[in-house]
Amino acid sequence: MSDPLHDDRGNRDRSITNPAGQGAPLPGHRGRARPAPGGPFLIGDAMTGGYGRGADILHGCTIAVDRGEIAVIVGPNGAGKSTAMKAVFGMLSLREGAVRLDGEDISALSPQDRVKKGMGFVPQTSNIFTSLSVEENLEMGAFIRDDDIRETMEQVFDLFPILREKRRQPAGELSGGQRQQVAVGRALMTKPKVLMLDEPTAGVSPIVMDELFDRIIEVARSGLPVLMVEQNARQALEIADKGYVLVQGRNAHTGTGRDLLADPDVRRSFLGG
Amino acid sequence: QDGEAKIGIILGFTGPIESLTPAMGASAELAIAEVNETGKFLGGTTLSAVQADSTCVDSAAATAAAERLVTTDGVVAIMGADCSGVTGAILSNVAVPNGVPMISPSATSPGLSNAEDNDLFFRTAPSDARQGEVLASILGDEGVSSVAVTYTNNDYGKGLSDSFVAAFEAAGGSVTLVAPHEDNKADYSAEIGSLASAGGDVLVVLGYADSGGKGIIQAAADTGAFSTFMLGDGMYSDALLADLGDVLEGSYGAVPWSEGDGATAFADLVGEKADFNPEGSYTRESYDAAALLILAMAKGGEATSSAAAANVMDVANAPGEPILPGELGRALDILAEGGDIDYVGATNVELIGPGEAAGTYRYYQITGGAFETVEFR
Amino acid sequence: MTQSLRTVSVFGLVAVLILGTGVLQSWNSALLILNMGLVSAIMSLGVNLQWGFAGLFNVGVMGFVALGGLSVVLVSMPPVGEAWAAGGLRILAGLALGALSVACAVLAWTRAPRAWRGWAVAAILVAGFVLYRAVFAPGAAAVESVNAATSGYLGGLGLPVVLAWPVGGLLAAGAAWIIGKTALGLRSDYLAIATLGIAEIVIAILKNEDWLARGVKNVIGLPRPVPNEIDLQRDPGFVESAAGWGLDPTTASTLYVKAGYALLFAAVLIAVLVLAQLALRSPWGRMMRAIRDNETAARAMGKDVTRRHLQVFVLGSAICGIAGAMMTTLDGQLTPSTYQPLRYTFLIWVMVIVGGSGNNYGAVAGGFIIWFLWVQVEPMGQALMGLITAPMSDGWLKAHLLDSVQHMRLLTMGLILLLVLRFSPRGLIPER
Amino acid sequence: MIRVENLHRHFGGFRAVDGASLEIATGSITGLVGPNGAGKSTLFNVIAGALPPTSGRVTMDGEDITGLAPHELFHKGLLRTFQIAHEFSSMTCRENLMMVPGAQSGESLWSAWVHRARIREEEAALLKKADEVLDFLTISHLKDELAGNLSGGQKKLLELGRTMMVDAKVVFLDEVGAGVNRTLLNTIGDAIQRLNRERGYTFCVIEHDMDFIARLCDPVIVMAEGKVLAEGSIAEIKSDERVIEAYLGTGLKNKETA
Amino acid sequence: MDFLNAFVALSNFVLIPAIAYGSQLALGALGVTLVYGILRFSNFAHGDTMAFGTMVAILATWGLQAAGVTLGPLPTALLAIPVGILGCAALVLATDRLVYRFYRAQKAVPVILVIVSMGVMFIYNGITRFIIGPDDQAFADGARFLINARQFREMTGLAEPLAIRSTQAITLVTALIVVAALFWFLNRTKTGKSMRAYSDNEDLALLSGIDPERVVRVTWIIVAGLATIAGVLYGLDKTYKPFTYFQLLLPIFAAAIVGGLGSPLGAIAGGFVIAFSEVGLTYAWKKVLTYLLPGPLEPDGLVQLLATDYKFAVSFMILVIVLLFRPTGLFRGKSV
Ligand SMILES: Nc1ncnc2c1ncn2[C@@H]1O[C@H](COP(=O)(O)OP(=O)(O)OP(=O)(O)O)[C@@H](O)[C@H]1O
Ligand SMILES: Nc1ncnc2c1ncn2[C@@H]1O[C@H](COP(=O)(O)OP(=O)(O)OP(=O)(O)O)[C@@H](O)[C@H]1O
Ligand SMILES: CC(C)C[C@H](N)C(=O)O
Ligand SMILES: [Mg+2]
Ligand SMILES: [Mg+2]
Repeated sequence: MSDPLHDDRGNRDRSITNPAGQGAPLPGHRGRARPAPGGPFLIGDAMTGGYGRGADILHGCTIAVDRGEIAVIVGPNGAGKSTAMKAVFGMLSLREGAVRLDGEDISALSPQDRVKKGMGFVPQTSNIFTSLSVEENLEMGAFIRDDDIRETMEQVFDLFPILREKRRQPAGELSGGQRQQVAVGRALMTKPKVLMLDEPTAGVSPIVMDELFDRIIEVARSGLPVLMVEQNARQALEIADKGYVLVQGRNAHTGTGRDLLADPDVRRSFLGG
Repeated sequence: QDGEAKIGIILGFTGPIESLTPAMGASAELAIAEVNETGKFLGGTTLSAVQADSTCVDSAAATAAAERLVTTDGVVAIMGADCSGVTGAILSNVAVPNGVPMISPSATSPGLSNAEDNDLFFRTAPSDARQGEVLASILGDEGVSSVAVTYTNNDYGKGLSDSFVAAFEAAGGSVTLVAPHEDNKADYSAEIGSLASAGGDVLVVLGYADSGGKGIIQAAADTGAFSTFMLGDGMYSDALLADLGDVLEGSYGAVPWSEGDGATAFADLVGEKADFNPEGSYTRESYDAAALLILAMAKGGEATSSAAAANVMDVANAPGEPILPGELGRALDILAEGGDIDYVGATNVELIGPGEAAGTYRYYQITGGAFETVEFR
Repeated sequence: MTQSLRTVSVFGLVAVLILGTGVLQSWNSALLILNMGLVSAIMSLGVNLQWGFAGLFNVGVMGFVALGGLSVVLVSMPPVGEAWAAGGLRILAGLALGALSVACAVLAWTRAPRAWRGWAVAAILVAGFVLYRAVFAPGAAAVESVNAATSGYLGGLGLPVVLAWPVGGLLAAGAAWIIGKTALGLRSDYLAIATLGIAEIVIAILKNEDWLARGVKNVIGLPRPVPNEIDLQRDPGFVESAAGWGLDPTTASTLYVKAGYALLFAAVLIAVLVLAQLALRSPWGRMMRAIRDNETAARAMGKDVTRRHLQVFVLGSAICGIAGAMMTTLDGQLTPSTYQPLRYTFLIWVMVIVGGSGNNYGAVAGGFIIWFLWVQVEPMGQALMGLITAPMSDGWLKAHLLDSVQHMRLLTMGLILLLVLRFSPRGLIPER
Repeated sequence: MIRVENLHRHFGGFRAVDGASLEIATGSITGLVGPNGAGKSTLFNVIAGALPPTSGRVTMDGEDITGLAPHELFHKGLLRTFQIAHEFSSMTCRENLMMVPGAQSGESLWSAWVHRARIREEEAALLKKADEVLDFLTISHLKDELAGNLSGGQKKLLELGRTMMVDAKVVFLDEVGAGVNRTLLNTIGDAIQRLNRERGYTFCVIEHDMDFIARLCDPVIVMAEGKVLAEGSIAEIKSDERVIEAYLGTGLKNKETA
Repeated sequence: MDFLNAFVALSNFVLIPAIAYGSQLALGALGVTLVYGILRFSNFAHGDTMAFGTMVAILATWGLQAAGVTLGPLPTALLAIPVGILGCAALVLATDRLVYRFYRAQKAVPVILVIVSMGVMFIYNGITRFIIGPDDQAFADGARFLINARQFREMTGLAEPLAIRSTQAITLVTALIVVAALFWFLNRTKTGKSMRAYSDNEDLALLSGIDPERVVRVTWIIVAGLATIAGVLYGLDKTYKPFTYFQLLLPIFAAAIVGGLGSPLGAIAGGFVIAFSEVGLTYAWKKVLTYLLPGPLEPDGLVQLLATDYKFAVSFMILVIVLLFRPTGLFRGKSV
């Protein structure tokens, strides 16, 4: 990385730190999907679990999204929103509960296999390949696709025009908001069956945020379910078909977006009044 | 008197001369096996060898290994070490404090002549101080007056080159450049470039046959920088001839050697009992080193360090009955009867001064892909 | 297992290893391992200071250790009067000239106008070099030709050898300061190769500057801080008290001498360890960990990262220098060609990592254990091979394997290393 | 007062900051907004000494501070947070805070060895302060957790907490709000105001959340394409056509009604 | 004529050897740089990997020679390279499975992997010596020279000789082809890009559906290929001896780093920088100047910038200087 400020870590020690892949080791599950018909399109059902051997972060938390829907998760910092997303994606092992996708129980699948099942995910942090160019980032998004990806890429570029301009630049040299756009673009490239976004609008300017929400609505209406975590909660709940408020790893409130927006309790405690 | 006595063999089985040492070790064991076969050593005491790794370069590890030999395995004498650096370390840290004698087959650095050794250190190889003179005189005979010199950058190479250059210049020759080379490196183009540019009729190579020295000759010959080479003792090796083909045709050199019976007897002995090259570097010296230790103990009448240390000079030198390789049984008989022997061995052992081989050298020329003796000096 | 229990059991293991050697092999071997273990532990403390505390990837340990070794010669060997007369002053003058021209060059670089400072510096350096060679070379040649086979160098100051230890530290610190000033700005892997290179340069100087310490011809017979075994064996009082212990004079004297070294070394190790431990536990240690963790953030939080790096680099190197001097004292000789990166840099690194980097106790334990293995794998390897070949029928393969038994040494070392790291990947006593 | 004069910072041929001139008045809470890639963070980095400028000048109370190293600026009272959290991930939250203050005598090795008692006292005071800050940020239950294990928003909080450990003059906040829960963000806004009023901190805040900016900042500076596009009170900015076009967009109206 | 002689002398003793040595280093450095770039650690076992691959190739060569297969003027060993690569790939893949994979799953910091690779180095070291012994092994055949010194003198009538070994030419050509292929592979193919993505951010690569284990396997296979090719060419040109291969490690690392770790182009450039500085800076210009300058000006000294004593030091000095002015190497390495 040429510029330490845009690096995820300031440490110049490339040979000793492993800036990308640190943290708890991923669980090594290798199982198969089992049929489990019925229920919503994607559901993380009564999930309980935590990182490595640490204490549980999630306590019987349930999140679900159906075809054509947008589900939004909100909650205070550290509530376990990102953890819940990662659990759905298989990046930590659940002690209890199950994840079902499209009539199959996929709790035992590894994250790669879930990608192959059609799940697309944008993590909250380190969500781009900093040393690859913008274009290559998008290509990597489409890694599992074998068809022509140029058209999708054009769509992404139309959505985020700045990326077209900077397509040859290493993504690590972009500004914070631009990186966020790359990350979302990357996920869109997958042509997933379900899209999971962890705070896609963090750090993007209002104008881009509006477009992003528009686009998310559009995507969802075309039948692709979207599950997202948001701190710009009011805007997000407004477009949400379903809303979850998580507190300390538990479902605190659940309802349609409008319901939650209207709930004064929720407004005061989680949406900033 | 039944019993057991152990002799330590400490050589660089790993490290930069790992390809020389197996034969040296085997050669020393050959002497021990020969004695055991006769069953005549101190009325039936069996000898056994304990090997240890000197690493050739790591004096701390070598010291530890020697320490183990002496204090754990309880060896009464040490045959070794090989490289001069570790030899010095073992001598002052282990041998002298514990009063254990050591005979090195190959540590040739002149500096060891003056080491404080409490009369415990001997070597069956001559000091390089002498070899330098021999090499210089050979060049005089060949009528060469200008040479370039390259040596392996260790105490052996440096010491030899110092003494050679001094002797050669004293005899009126001129040395265009003295360039060291490191062993086992990937590339010697730089050295060759400089040596070639400096010029000289002959390139004097004071290195190791299966290491830097070979690389240097190969590169010098390939580029056409030199066509005649003079080789120091470390370069004497059949493998070198085999590998380099006719490149060495017409080159010459010197190697510690002994005329006649000893060497032949040793070669026969090896041919009969073992399978290593009897003409390899320092294999003869190794046999002799081990044999001397055994004979010295026999002479002293007990398998102890002090007996060995006290009698090495005695059994090695005249007067007495000359003993060749393969005749150790006879020697033991003589000693048992209280007689006197003069161990000749494979290298015509004659220990002088502080206990090192006087050294005769074989001046050879390479003709028809073989070492042809010109004369001994 | 709690951290402290772990620490205790690892050190228990160290004790068992050393005592076991004493019981099963000999106390001499055990003490020798202990002594080198102490020295190794100090070296690995030095590296741990740089790496574990500050994240500096110093792969030039060998160079600092060698400088420590050099200091022993410079401090303790008697001066060679003849050599000084032959060219000592010339050499000093030459060196002074060299230093002067470098200083001028640096001055010119900072003072002269940008446009032509490059040329000015180059001119100063070239002129300085020519002058230096002209003064220096004849002096060196004269010194080296004084009795080349046995001396050929200037000798040292003839002071007590223990003085060489702090001097070794200073020498290493000085070198580290120069290196740090130029190279510490590099990213770690590049810093690594730069230090590796500088270490090679130090060794090259030691090998080739014969006037300094005889180069590859080695200086042997260095003075010792403890009595000589032979003298002890001749001392009737000692022989008597040895008999009182039921020991023969030789064994008693060798044990006595080694124990003397062990005490001296242990004193140094404990001093270094205590200081390092105090430092690590203090706000200074916290700051260093922060710097190691994230330099950019540490800078923004007002920490002068460059200065701190330099400080740690110099300190760690000085410790390696002290250990180097101690080791050369123990060896009793300076042999420049034994300085090889595998043994003096990478083995130390193995000690730090296996012990547990960032943890002083870990580094010390690693020093002992790895040194023990380095020495003891040889018989272990032989035993292992014996085990493998025992059930085989005699034949070509068995003979071949038995012939290759020497290669078991490194192989066993590798195997053990992998096993240790496999079962405790963060080191035996991890940082936290 | 911080004054930036005709500042340039180029990456290769790209002009990330392209002749920006602006002033941050002492005692103000100045907002800095602008589209993604406008050069805001780059501007911050140049002012805070993390990047050298290509050309231009930065002064603080009349003193030229262009190109000073970050740690020197820190000691002059200029602090900053990072857009992408730069926590010390292998240290606990407490330690993350305790390492901040600059004048710790225990940071000199000599005192660490010799003046043990004094250090113990200082440490106790620091610990108390750190715990207060953690309390304030609502993450006191995490005080012994490794900072690397915090959630995205918690890291941002910690980042802010560090600036509260010392008496700063000027604090640069790069998107503290991104990823922080809005209720908590309000609390943070209050804290900023309090620090501003009670302790006289000057703030410069980059933020994309216009509500937050509106509540806190006066004046607001808008950057675009490396230059200052507009400057004024929040009301002026919101009605500025150029700003709407480049940055706010027309979706703004909807959001306000929500 | 004198000018020609000067040029020939320079080529013979500086240009040609440095180019050949440079390409040998470069081929080695490519392997190191690839492991560094993708698996993120400095692989100390690379020298011994080369030694192992070469050993397999040598055994195969002997087999071929015994069966009477030759390549005419080219060395038979070239035919044996694929066998060597297979053997070497099997070894490194097994190692990865048994050793490295565990640390990857643990997300161990790279320095642990560096130390682990030292352990692996010791083991390879032992294995190779067990099988083929510590000695020199000759396995070269075919024509040794494209032009040898004598022929050249006879052909041109110049006083100075010029020799080009066939292995030198083969090495250079191979190095160029290999680096081009590698460059193309990493930057243009999907697998190559996925390898770079993996090296950049493992977790995210996983989320994109890239199979990390496959990336790792492909990397090791390429590394085995590079190591074997480099080792065989080096052995053909110089000689095969396991210890020398270990010693090659240092200059190889230096080359990889001067060029910029992780950059294939850098590895090539680094190899040449190291080689040229070793050979060029210590070259004695006396001969060349004697040809070029008129009689009275002829130098009587050697006109050597630095004595060959300091050859290794010189290459490291160059390295340090390069790093001071270009702190991340010539080609600004990072990931590939
Ligand atoms: N890798 C990890 N190891 C251990 N604990 C973790 C890890 N990551 C997060 N945690 C802990 O889990 C809890 C929930 O974290 P999570 O990231 O899910 O929060 P979040 O709801 O996404 O918050 P935010 O809005 O701030 O992103 C936090 O208390 C955090 O400290
Ligand atoms: N190291 C670099 N190399 C090349 N271009 C860079 C580099 N750093 C930043 N840029 C470019 O400079 C421009 C300004 O970036 P900056 O981070 O200052 O934007 P910003 O205003 O903070 O945006 P955001 O609101 O998205 O954080 C961007 O277009 C970015 O691509
Ligand atoms: C075994 C030999 C190569 C040793 C050499 N003669 C030396 O003194 O170091
Ligand atoms: Mg989160
Ligand atoms: Mg920004």
